[in-house]
Amino acid sequence: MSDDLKTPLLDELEKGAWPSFVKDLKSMADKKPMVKDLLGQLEKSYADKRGYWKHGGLVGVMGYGGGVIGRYSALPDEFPGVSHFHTMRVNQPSGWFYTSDALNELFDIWDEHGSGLLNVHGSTGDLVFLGTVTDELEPTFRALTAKNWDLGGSGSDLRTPSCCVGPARCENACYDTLALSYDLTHNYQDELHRPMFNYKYKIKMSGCPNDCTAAIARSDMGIIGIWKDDIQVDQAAFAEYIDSEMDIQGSVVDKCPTGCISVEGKEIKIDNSNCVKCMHCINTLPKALRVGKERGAAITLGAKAPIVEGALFGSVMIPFMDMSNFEDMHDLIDRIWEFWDEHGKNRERIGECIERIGLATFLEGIGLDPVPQMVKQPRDNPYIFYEEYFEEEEEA
Amino acid sequence: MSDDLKTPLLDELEKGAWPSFVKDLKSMADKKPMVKDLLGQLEKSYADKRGYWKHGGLVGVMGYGGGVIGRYSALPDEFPGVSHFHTMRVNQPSGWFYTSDALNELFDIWDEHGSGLLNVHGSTGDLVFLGTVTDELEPTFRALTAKNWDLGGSGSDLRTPSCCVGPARCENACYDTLALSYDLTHNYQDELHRPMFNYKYKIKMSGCPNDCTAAIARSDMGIIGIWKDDIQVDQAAFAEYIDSEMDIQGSVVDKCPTGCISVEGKEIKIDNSNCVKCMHCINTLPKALRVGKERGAAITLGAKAPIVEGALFGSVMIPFMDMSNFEDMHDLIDRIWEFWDEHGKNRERIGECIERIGLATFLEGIGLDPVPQMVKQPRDNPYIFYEEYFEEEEEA
Amino acid sequence: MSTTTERRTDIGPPHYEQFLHPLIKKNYGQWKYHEVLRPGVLSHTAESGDVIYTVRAASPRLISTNFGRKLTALAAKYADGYLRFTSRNNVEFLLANKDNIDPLIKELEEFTLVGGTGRSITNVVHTQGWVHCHSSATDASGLVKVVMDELSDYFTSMKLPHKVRLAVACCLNMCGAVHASDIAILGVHRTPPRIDHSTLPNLCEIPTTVASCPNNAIRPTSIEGRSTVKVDEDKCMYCGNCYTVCPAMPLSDPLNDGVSIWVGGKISNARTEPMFTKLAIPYIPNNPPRWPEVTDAVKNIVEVYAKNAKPFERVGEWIGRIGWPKFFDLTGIEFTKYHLDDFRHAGTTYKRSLQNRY
Amino acid sequence: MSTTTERRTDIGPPHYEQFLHPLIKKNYGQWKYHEVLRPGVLSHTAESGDVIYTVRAASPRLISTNFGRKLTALAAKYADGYLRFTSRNNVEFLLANKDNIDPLIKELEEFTLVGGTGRSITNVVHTQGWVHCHSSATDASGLVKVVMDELSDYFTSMKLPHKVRLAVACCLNMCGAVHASDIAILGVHRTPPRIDHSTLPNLCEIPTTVASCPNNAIRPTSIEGRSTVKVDEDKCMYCGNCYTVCPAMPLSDPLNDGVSIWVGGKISNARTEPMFTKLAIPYIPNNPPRWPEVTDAVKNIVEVYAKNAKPFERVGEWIGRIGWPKFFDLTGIEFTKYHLDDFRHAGTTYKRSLQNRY
Ligand code: SRM
Ligand code: SRM
Ligand code: SRM
Ligand code: SRM
Ligand code: SF4
Ligand code: SF4
Ligand code: SF4
Ligand code: SF4
Ligand code: SF4
Ligand code: SF4
Ligand code: SF4
Ligand code: SF4
Repeated sequence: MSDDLKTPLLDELEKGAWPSFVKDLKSMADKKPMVKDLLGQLEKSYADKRGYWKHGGLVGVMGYGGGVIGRYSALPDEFPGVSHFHTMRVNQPSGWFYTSDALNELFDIWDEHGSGLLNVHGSTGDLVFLGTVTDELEPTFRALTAKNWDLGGSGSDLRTPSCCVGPARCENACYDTLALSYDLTHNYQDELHRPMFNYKYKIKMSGCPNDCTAAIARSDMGIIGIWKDDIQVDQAAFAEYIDSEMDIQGSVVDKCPTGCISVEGKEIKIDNSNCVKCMHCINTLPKALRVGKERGAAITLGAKAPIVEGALFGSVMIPFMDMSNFEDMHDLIDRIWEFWDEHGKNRERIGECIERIGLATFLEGIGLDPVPQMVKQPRDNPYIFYEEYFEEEEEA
Repeated sequence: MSDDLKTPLLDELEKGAWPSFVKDLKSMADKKPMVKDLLGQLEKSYADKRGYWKHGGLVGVMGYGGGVIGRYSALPDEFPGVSHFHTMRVNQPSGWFYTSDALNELFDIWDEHGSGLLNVHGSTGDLVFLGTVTDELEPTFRALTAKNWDLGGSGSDLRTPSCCVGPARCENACYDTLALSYDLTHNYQDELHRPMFNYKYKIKMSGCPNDCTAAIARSDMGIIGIWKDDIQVDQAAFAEYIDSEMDIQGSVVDKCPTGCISVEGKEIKIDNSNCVKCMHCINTLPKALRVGKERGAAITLGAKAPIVEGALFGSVMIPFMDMSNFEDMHDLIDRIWEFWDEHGKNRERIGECIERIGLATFLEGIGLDPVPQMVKQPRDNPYIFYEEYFEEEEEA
Repeated sequence: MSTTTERRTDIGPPHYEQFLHPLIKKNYGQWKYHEVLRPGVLSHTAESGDVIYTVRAASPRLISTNFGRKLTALAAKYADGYLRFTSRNNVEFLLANKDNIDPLIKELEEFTLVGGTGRSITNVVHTQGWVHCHSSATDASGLVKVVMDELSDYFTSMKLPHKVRLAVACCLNMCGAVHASDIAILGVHRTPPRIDHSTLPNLCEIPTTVASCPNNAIRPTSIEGRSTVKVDEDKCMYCGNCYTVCPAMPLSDPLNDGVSIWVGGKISNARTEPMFTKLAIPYIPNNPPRWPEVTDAVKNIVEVYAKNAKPFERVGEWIGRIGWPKFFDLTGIEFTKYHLDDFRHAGTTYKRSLQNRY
Repeated sequence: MSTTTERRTDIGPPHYEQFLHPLIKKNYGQWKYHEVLRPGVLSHTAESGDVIYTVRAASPRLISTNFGRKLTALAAKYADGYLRFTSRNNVEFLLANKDNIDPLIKELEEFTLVGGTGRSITNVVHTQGWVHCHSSATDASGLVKVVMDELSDYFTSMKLPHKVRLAVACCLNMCGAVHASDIAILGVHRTPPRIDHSTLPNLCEIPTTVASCPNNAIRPTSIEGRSTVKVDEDKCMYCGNCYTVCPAMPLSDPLNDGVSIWVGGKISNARTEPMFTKLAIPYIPNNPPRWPEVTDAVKNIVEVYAKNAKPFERVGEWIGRIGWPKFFDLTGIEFTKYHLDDFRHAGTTYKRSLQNRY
C-alpha cells in the first residue's frame, strides 16, 4: 500500500471517551507494515461496508491441529502486509491472572514474531495473538513454549477451559475454579491440541450461580459452584443493614424468587428448604449473608450459540457434585466424551446430541440416574416409551 | 344373554357416596334389554380388563354427515342388545339451560327410540343419546326435529359450539356468550352437519378469563370475554372486606401476578395499565371489584388434545374484539376457514396448521396485522426471513 | 311420535331464552355479585336487587332417563321447572325462593350429593371408556365413581386451598380435559398395535395409516402379496392414532393397559397463565372394579396438596412454588426416566438454570 | 529467542499461582465480603482482616502491545506488578495499598476509563468483525467503540437500576454472547449465499454443505457437468452455516448486511432463571464509521430502561414485569412480522393465555 495511510473513516473512531482501538493501532502502524495494511483494509471495509477476508485455510504448528486460525486477505495485492494474517490462541492462565513481567515477555514475543496486536482476551478465554504470517507460526510457538506458554484450542477439540476469579478474590466461590481449570487443561492436553471430536467442546467454570463466566450460556460443559446446606447468616451484620438506609423489604425480601425470606425485628429468617440458591440476597447483603458450608458444583451440559438448532443454555446434568478432588470429574468427562464419540454426529455439539437422542438415553449411556433436579418439569405429553411390560406368563 | 344378569364386579360400584351409574343403569335394565346387555358386556370388560367395542362404522341420519357415532359390539352373539349401539349427539341449548318439560320430552323420545341412557353432557357440549340401533336413528331424528331439537357435530366439521352461563347468571360476563353461541350454531348449520373440513373445528365461548368452558384448552377457537379499561371499584364494599377477617394482603395484593394492587388505608388502588386481566382480585372480592366497562372478547386459536403433535393451548389471535354485533365474527371465521381449507392438510387442526405454516404467514393470509399481544415474547433465534431488501439501484 | 310430514333439517337447537327462569330473563346481563352460601349453594344478586339461588348437585353424567326424570321432577317442584347443567356435568337448580333451598337439598341428598362450588373438588370431566368407546385403555365412569367415592368429602365441603379439577380420559385422544387439569387420570396402552394383516388391506387406506403415526413408526409392506403395513416397535409410543384411522390395528392389551396420573394443569388465567398437566405416575395397572392403587394415588396427591399448599394455590401453582423435586419428595412418588420428556420440545423442559432445591 | 533445542509441546499454561498477588495467595479461598468503594474500585476483605483493592479499567480488547505495556507499567508501579483481566475484557489492578488507588486512577484516566462495576454498563463482549473474520456482516470493534462512546457515562457511574450487559457479534455464529445479554447487537446478512460455481466443486464437500443447512435449503445439482449445489432462496434464512463449511458460498452483501438489536437476555441465576435475548429491531443498515442509528437505538433502550425499571431489575426482568406490548410502546420500536418466531419451537412463543395488557 501507499506510504501515507489515509483513514478518514476510521479517524472518526479516534473521537469519544471510550479508549480508541484505532488510535492504538495507529501507534503500531509505523513500526509494523502489517498493521498499516490492516488499517488500510479496514478503512476499505468501512467505505465499502463489507469484510475483505477470505475463508480460513488449514495452517498451524507442527503436531497440533488447533490453536491457530488461518486468515488471508481477499486483497493481497492492495494490502500485502495482511496477505497472511493468522491468529494464534495462547492459552491464558487460570482466572486471567498475570504479572507485568510475564505479560511483557509475551508482548516481546509478539512484537518480534507478529503484528503486535492482540485480543485480551478472546471470547473463549485465550490470549489471542492477532495476525502473523504462516512462516512465523512455528517460531512464535517455540518462543512461547520456551517461556512456558502453550497454545489453546480451535477446531473440533476441547476448547481452552476458562474460569472466574473464584477463590482468588471472591467470597462466593463454592469450589476452587482456578485449580480445576488448571487441572482439566493439563489433564486434557491431547484433546485440546489434536482435534478428534465431533465438534468443539467448551468448559467454563464459575464459582457460584452468579456465573461470571457465562458458563450456562457459552459452554458445552458448565461447572458452576453451588452449596447444599443453609445460607450462613451474620445477624449482627444484618442488623446494621436494617439500621442503614437500605430498603430491605423491596430490595431483598420481595425479590427472593421463592419468597423464602422474612424479617422479624432486626433478624433475617430464611426458609432454606425453599431457597433455590439464586444468590440475590447474598449479593445484596454481602456482609450479612454467605453461601453455605457444604459446597460443590452443579454440572450443566449443552450450552451453545444458535447455529443450527437455535441457541441452548446448559441443562443440569448433575445437581451437586463434590469438588474436593477432581477424579470424579475426569471420570465424568471421559464418559461424556465416550458417549458423544459413539452417538454424536459430525458438527453436532453435545447439547444437540442430547436433545436428539433424548435425556433418558443419554443418562443411561453415561450411567447417571434421573433426578427431578434435571428438569424444569416432567413431560406434559403422553408419548411415553414404556420399556417394562408384562408378558403372558406373568401376573399383571 | 341369560335372563338373570350377574354383575359381581359392577356391583362393587353400587357402594360409596358418589351417585352410582351402575345402580342407575340397573334401574333401566329390566325395561331395556339393550341396557341389560350393556351391563353384561361391561361386566365382561371389568373381568377381562379390556373394551369390547368394535371400531365405529359410518352410520347417520339422512343428509347429515355428523351427529351420530356408530358403534358395534365385538361380541354380538353374547350381547345382541348392543350389537348396534350408536350414540346421537343432540345439540344442547346455549348455556345448557333447560326446563323440566323440555327435558322430559327429550327423555320420552329416547325412552321410545333408544336405550334411555344419556351423557348429560358430552365433553364437547352435546346432550348425548347413548346407544341405539341403526334403524332407530332416523325415527329418533324425526322425533327430535318435531320438538325443535337438532343434532350436533361429529367428524371433520364444525363441532357443536358451547358457552358458559355468562350474562344469564354471572356478573363477570364481558359479552353475551349465549347469544353468540346461538348465533354461530344457527349461522353455520351446514358446516355443523355436513363435514367438509380438514378435521374438526371446535368453538367454545367463555364470558371472561376465568374461562369456565375451558376454551383455551379445548377449542380450536376460543372466544373469551375481556375488558380494556379499568376494573370497576366499589370502595365502600372494599372497606367492608378490609374490616372483615379476610387477609387482603396475602389473598389479593400478594397474589396479583403483576403486583399492581396496593392498599392505602381502606382504599384499594389498582395500576390498571399493568393489570393483565387475570381476574384473581375480582374473583376474590366480588362485591368490591367488577370487570371494566369497555368489554369485548379475545379470540384464541388452536387448542387441542395431544394427538399428534402434543397438546396445544389456544393462542391469542385477536387481543380485543368488539362484541356488540356478530358480523365481524362471521367474517373472521369465514376467513380462517378459507385459509385452513386452502393450506391445511387432512387431519390437521387449525392450531397445527398455524404452527406448521407460521404465525406471520397465517396472519397475512387472514388479513390481520401482527401485534405484540399475540406473543409471549418476540423470537429469540436469529433466523429471520427478511423480505424487504435493497436492490443494486437503490440507496441503502 | 313425529307428526310433521315434511322432514326438517338444520333447525339448530331451540332458542335458549325459553329455558331461562323469568328472574334470569329480567336481570340478564345485570348481575352484580355472587356469594357461595354453603357448599353447593350460590346466590347471584342483580343490580335490581333481585337474587337468584343456585343449588348444585352431582350427576354421574352417564345417566338413565330415570335419573333424569328425578331431576326434572325436583326442578318442577322447587325451581319453577328451571334447571341447567354445568360445563363439568353437575346439575343446577335455579331458585327464586330461598326457602326452597333446604327442602330441595334434602330430596337431592337421597340419591346424590350437593356441593362442587368454591374450594372443592367438583365433578370429574370424563369420557366413554369401556361403556362405549373402541379405543379405551380403561373405563371412565367406573374410575370417576371410585375416585369420587374416595373424595366425596371434598365435593360437599370447601376446605381445600383452592379448586381442584379432576379429569379422566380413557385413551390418549383425551376427550376429557386431561391435558389441563389439577389432577388427571389417563388410560394408556403400552404395547404397539397388533396388526390384523388379513383385514387391513380391505379396511384401511395405507397412505393415511402410514401418515397417521406421529413418530413415523409405520411403513408400508406386503405380506403374501397383499399390501399391508408394519410397525417399527422401537418407535411406537402407543398413541393409538393409527387405530383411529385403521380399525385393523387395535392396541388393547389387557395385561398392559392401565392408567397414568398427571398433575398441575390449569385453565383459568387467574394469577398464573394456563398450565399443562405433567406426568406424576407413568403407570398403574388396571385393577377393576375399584382400582384401589389409583384411588390411593389420587387421594395421596390431594392430601399432600391440602396439607402443604397455601390459600388460592392451585395444584400447579403449589408445585411451582415448592419445585418438582419437593413434590416428588412430599408425595413419595418415584421419579423415573419416563418423566423425562423426549417428544418434540423436550429440550424446553430440561432444567436450564442453577435454581434448584436439594 | 527460543533457547531449548528440544521442541516442547503440550505443556499447557503456566500455573496460576505464580501470578497471584502475595495477599491473594495468603487469603486464597478465605474472602469474607466485598465492597464497591466507588465506580471501578472494589475492596475484598478476608477472614484474616486483610484487604485487597481492585481498580478496574476499560480496554478496547483489540489492543497493541503499546497499550499492553502501559498497563503492565502501571501494574508494576502501583500493584506490585499484579494485574488480571476479567471475563468481559476489562483490566484489573490488584492493590495491597489503598493509597495507590487514586494515583493509579489518575494515570489510567489519561488513556482509558475507570468503572464497570456494580449497576453500570461494563465492557462489551464482542468479536472480530471486519478486522479479522471472513464471516462478518458488520464490524465489531467499531460498533463497541461508538456505542460505548455514547454510553461511557454509564461505565463510570453506577446509576442504573442494575447491571446492563452489552454484546456485539458480527454474524449469526455469535462468538459474542448475544444470545444472553441485556442488550445485544448482531450483525446480519439478509440475502442468500452467492454461489461460486467455478470454485465450489474443488473447495467444498457437497454432502457436508448440503447437510449444513438448518432449513434444508441446499440441494446438490450439476451445472455444465460439474457437481455443485443450489439454494432454494425461499427457504434460506441467511444463517451462514453453509459458508462456514464451504468457502464458495459467501453471504456478504454490502447493500443488505447490517445489524439487528436484541434485548432482555441474562445469565446469572439471581432472582430469575437465565433468559435468552429476544428480537427488538430486526434490521438497521450498516452505517460506518459511527453507526448513528445503532447508537441511537441502543441509547434509547438504555434510557427507557433506566427511567422505568425498578432497582435490581435487569432489562429482561423489567420487560417481564411490564410486558412486551408496553416495551414496544415505551421504546417506540415497531412490532413487525419479523418478531413472530417461526423456527423450531415457535409455538412455545405464542401468547397462550388471556393475560395481556392493552
Ligand atoms: C476469536 C473468537 C471471537 C473473538 O473475537 O473473541 C471467535 C472467532 C471465530 N469463531 Fe467463534 N470465536 C470465539 C468464541 C466463540 C464463542 C464464545 C465463547 O466461546 O464463549 C462462541 C459462542 C459459544 C459457542 O461455542 O456456541 C462462538 C461460536 C462460534 C460458532 C458457532 C458454533 C455453534 O455451534 O453455534 C462458529 C462456527 C463454527 O463452529 O464453525 C464459530 C467460528 C469462529 C471462526 C473460527 C469463524 C469460522 O467460521 O471459521 C472465527 C474466527 C475469527 C477470526 O478471524 O479469528 N464460532 N465462538 C473467539 C475465540 C477466541 C478464544 O479462543 O478465546
Ligand atoms: C363423546 C365424547 C367423549 C365423552 O364421553 O363426552 C368423545 C368421544 C370420542 N372422541 Fe373425542 N369425544 C368428545 C370430546 C372430545 C374432546 C373434549 C372437547 O371437545 O372439549 C376432545 C379434546 C379436545 C380436542 O378436540 O382436541 C376430544 C378429542 C378427541 C380426539 C383427538 C383429537 C386431536 O386432534 O387430538 C379424537 C381422535 C380423532 O379425532 O379421531 C377423538 C375421537 C373420539 C371418538 C369419536 C373415537 C374415535 O376415535 O373415533 C369417540 C367416540 C366415543 C364413543 O364411543 O362414543 N376425540 N374429544 C365427547 C364428545 C361429546 C359431545 O359431542 O359433546
Ligand atoms: C357453572 C360454571 C359455568 C358453566 O357455564 O357451567 C362455573 C361457574 C362459576 N365459576 Fe367457573 N364455572 C364452571 C367451570 C369452570 C371451569 C371449567 C372447568 O373446570 O373445566 C374453570 C377453569 C378451571 C381451571 O382453571 O382449571 C372455572 C374457573 C373459575 C375460576 C378460576 C379459579 C382459579 O382461581 O383458578 C373462578 C373464580 C373463582 O373460583 O374464584 C370461577 C368462578 C365461577 C363463578 C363464581 C362465577 C360467578 O360469579 O358466577 C361461578 C360459580 C363458581 C363455583 O362453582 O363456585 N370459575 N370454572 C362451571 C361449573 C363447573 C362445575 O360444575 O363445577
Ligand atoms: C471480575 C468478574 C469475574 C471474572 O472472573 O472476571 C466478576 C466479578 C464480580 N462479580 Fe460478576 N463478574 C464478572 C462477570 C460477570 C458475568 C459475566 C458476563 O457478564 O458475561 C455475569 C453474568 C451476567 C448476566 O447475568 O448476564 C456476572 C454476574 C454477577 C452478578 C449477578 C447480577 C444479577 O443480579 O443478575 C453478581 C451479583 C451482583 O452484582 O450483585 C456478580 C458479582 C460479582 C462480584 C461482586 C463478586 C464478588 O463478590 O467479588 C464481583 C465484582 C462485581 C462488580 O463488577 O461489581 N456478578 N458477573 C467479571 C467482571 C466482568 C467485567 O469486567 O465487568
Ligand atoms: S461466579 Fe461467583 S465465585 Fe465466581 S467471581 Fe462471580 S460471584 Fe465470584
Ligand atoms: S439465595 Fe435467592 S432463593 Fe435463596 S433465599 Fe436468597 S434470594 Fe431467596
Ligand atoms: S367464564 Fe367468566 S363469565 Fe363465564 S361463567 Fe365463568 S366467570 Fe362467569
Ligand atoms: S385482575 Fe389480576 S392482574 Fe389485574 S389487578 Fe386483579 S389480580 Fe392484578
Ligand atoms: S378418550 Fe379415547 S377411549 Fe375415551 S372416549 Fe375419547 S377416544 Fe374414546
Ligand atoms: S400407536 Fe401411535 S406411535 Fe404406535 S404405530 Fe400407531 S400411530 Fe405410531
Ligand atoms: S461472530 Fe461470526 S463474523 Fe464475528 S468473529 Fe464470530 S464467526 Fe466471525
Ligand atoms: S445461509 Fe443458512 S439457511 Fe441459507 S442456504 Fe446457507 S445454511 Fe441454508
